[in-house]
Amino acid sequence: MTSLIKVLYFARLKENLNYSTEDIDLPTDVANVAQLKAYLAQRGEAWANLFNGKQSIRAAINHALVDNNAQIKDGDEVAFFPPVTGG
Amino acid sequence: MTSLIKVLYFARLKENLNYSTEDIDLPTDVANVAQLKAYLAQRGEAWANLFNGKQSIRAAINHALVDNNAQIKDGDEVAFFPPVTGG
Amino acid sequence: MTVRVQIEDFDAGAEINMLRRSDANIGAVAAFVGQVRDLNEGDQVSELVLEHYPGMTEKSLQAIIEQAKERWEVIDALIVHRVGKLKPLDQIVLVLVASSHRKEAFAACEFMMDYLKTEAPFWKKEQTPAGSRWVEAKTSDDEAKKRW
Amino acid sequence: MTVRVQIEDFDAGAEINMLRRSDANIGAVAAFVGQVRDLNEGDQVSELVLEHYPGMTEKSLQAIIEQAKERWEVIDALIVHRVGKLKPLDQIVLVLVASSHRKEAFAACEFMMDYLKTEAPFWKKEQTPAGSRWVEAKTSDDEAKKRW
Repeated sequence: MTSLIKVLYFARLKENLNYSTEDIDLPTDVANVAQLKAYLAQRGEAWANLFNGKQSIRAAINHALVDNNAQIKDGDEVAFFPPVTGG
Repeated sequence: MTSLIKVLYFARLKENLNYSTEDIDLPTDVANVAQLKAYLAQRGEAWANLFNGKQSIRAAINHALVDNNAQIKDGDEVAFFPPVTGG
Repeated sequence: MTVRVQIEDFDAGAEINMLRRSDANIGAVAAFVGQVRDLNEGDQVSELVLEHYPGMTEKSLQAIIEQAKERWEVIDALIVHRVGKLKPLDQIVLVLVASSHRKEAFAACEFMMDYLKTEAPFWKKEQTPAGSRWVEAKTSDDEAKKRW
Repeated sequence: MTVRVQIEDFDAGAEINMLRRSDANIGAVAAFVGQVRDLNEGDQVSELVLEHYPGMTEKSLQAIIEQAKERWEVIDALIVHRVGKLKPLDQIVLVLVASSHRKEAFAACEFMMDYLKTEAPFWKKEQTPAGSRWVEAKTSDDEAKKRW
């Protein structure tokens, strides 16, 4: 069984990765946000710098803020971004 | 020595007394707000009802809120009114 | 820092724009608009007459702004209060505070309203189906002031 | 209860009037207007670009209004937030809360701003003499949120 998800990047992440959105066919051992971050960190230096856990990165699943333990399921829209600075 | 002061009444007081302003030549034994209230209370029933101490009456001297101990001097503008209800 | 006591209505939007555009160090404007409700103490209100103490009123409002400036970083502030005859949905009072940051603006604006409610010499008389009556001061307003 | 995310400027005065006139049980409107300052972290700011997460932004602002409604007696509320390019003195955000009484209006309005600052997916990039940079989130904003 594969999980196809959509991943979005915003603000500093979008710039550093030069990526704003992508579809990812998740490996079976990637089931939550922490595991997805570790998976992305393996893609190279820019990715490792952002997803190695040292930077404060927020995650949302289907438009709701979530923490590292949140489960990811097929069809989800997952977003990564820095702490927000609106208002 | 006489003290000539101006006395103003507002809102419910003005209506009940049918008086908005008057000049009073103070007796020598009236030197503070409490004494002025007692002096006014002697004028009749409407006055007694307002100044007998049972009603909440605020006082100001020269546009500043004061308490019963505030001294009154020649030329002062003294005002009596109910608790304020603006805003 | 301006106070105005007037019979005429005011334009809250124009006042906000005038205040905020005067200084690019302003990041936050907190505003309060009070309006006449059609119900008070369970009775229908058709009209309100606001009496005040000319001379003392202006000084009292200025003193309230001065106190707020001593406690918070207020770049500019405005109080406009109406007097005379008002009807439900009419605006009564406008309080504006401009500051660099929102926390200061909110605190100073609420402080000014709480003080205005208990210190500024205004009195409301309202017209209800049973006749006209003077509005009673609320103990909740005294309590709101004590917080500061 | 409305939220709007838009490039265009807004008219705070018109929004206040629309909100307050809708219900004669409204006695208090608390408003907050945020504007772009020409200085941040000690540097001159000439321009700001506001990015957001379309779809999530609107839901997040709606959720903030819903939380305020659960905690205070909110008769109506509005959030307008701008995105795109802004300059000093431009308006960024408008938050309005209408209630019967001022205490509820003030609390809900400040609550909504504190939550917006820490939960709504907006990001500011500012142009300074040294180049452009992403604005860093403030710990003071996290602390402001924790009060509630």
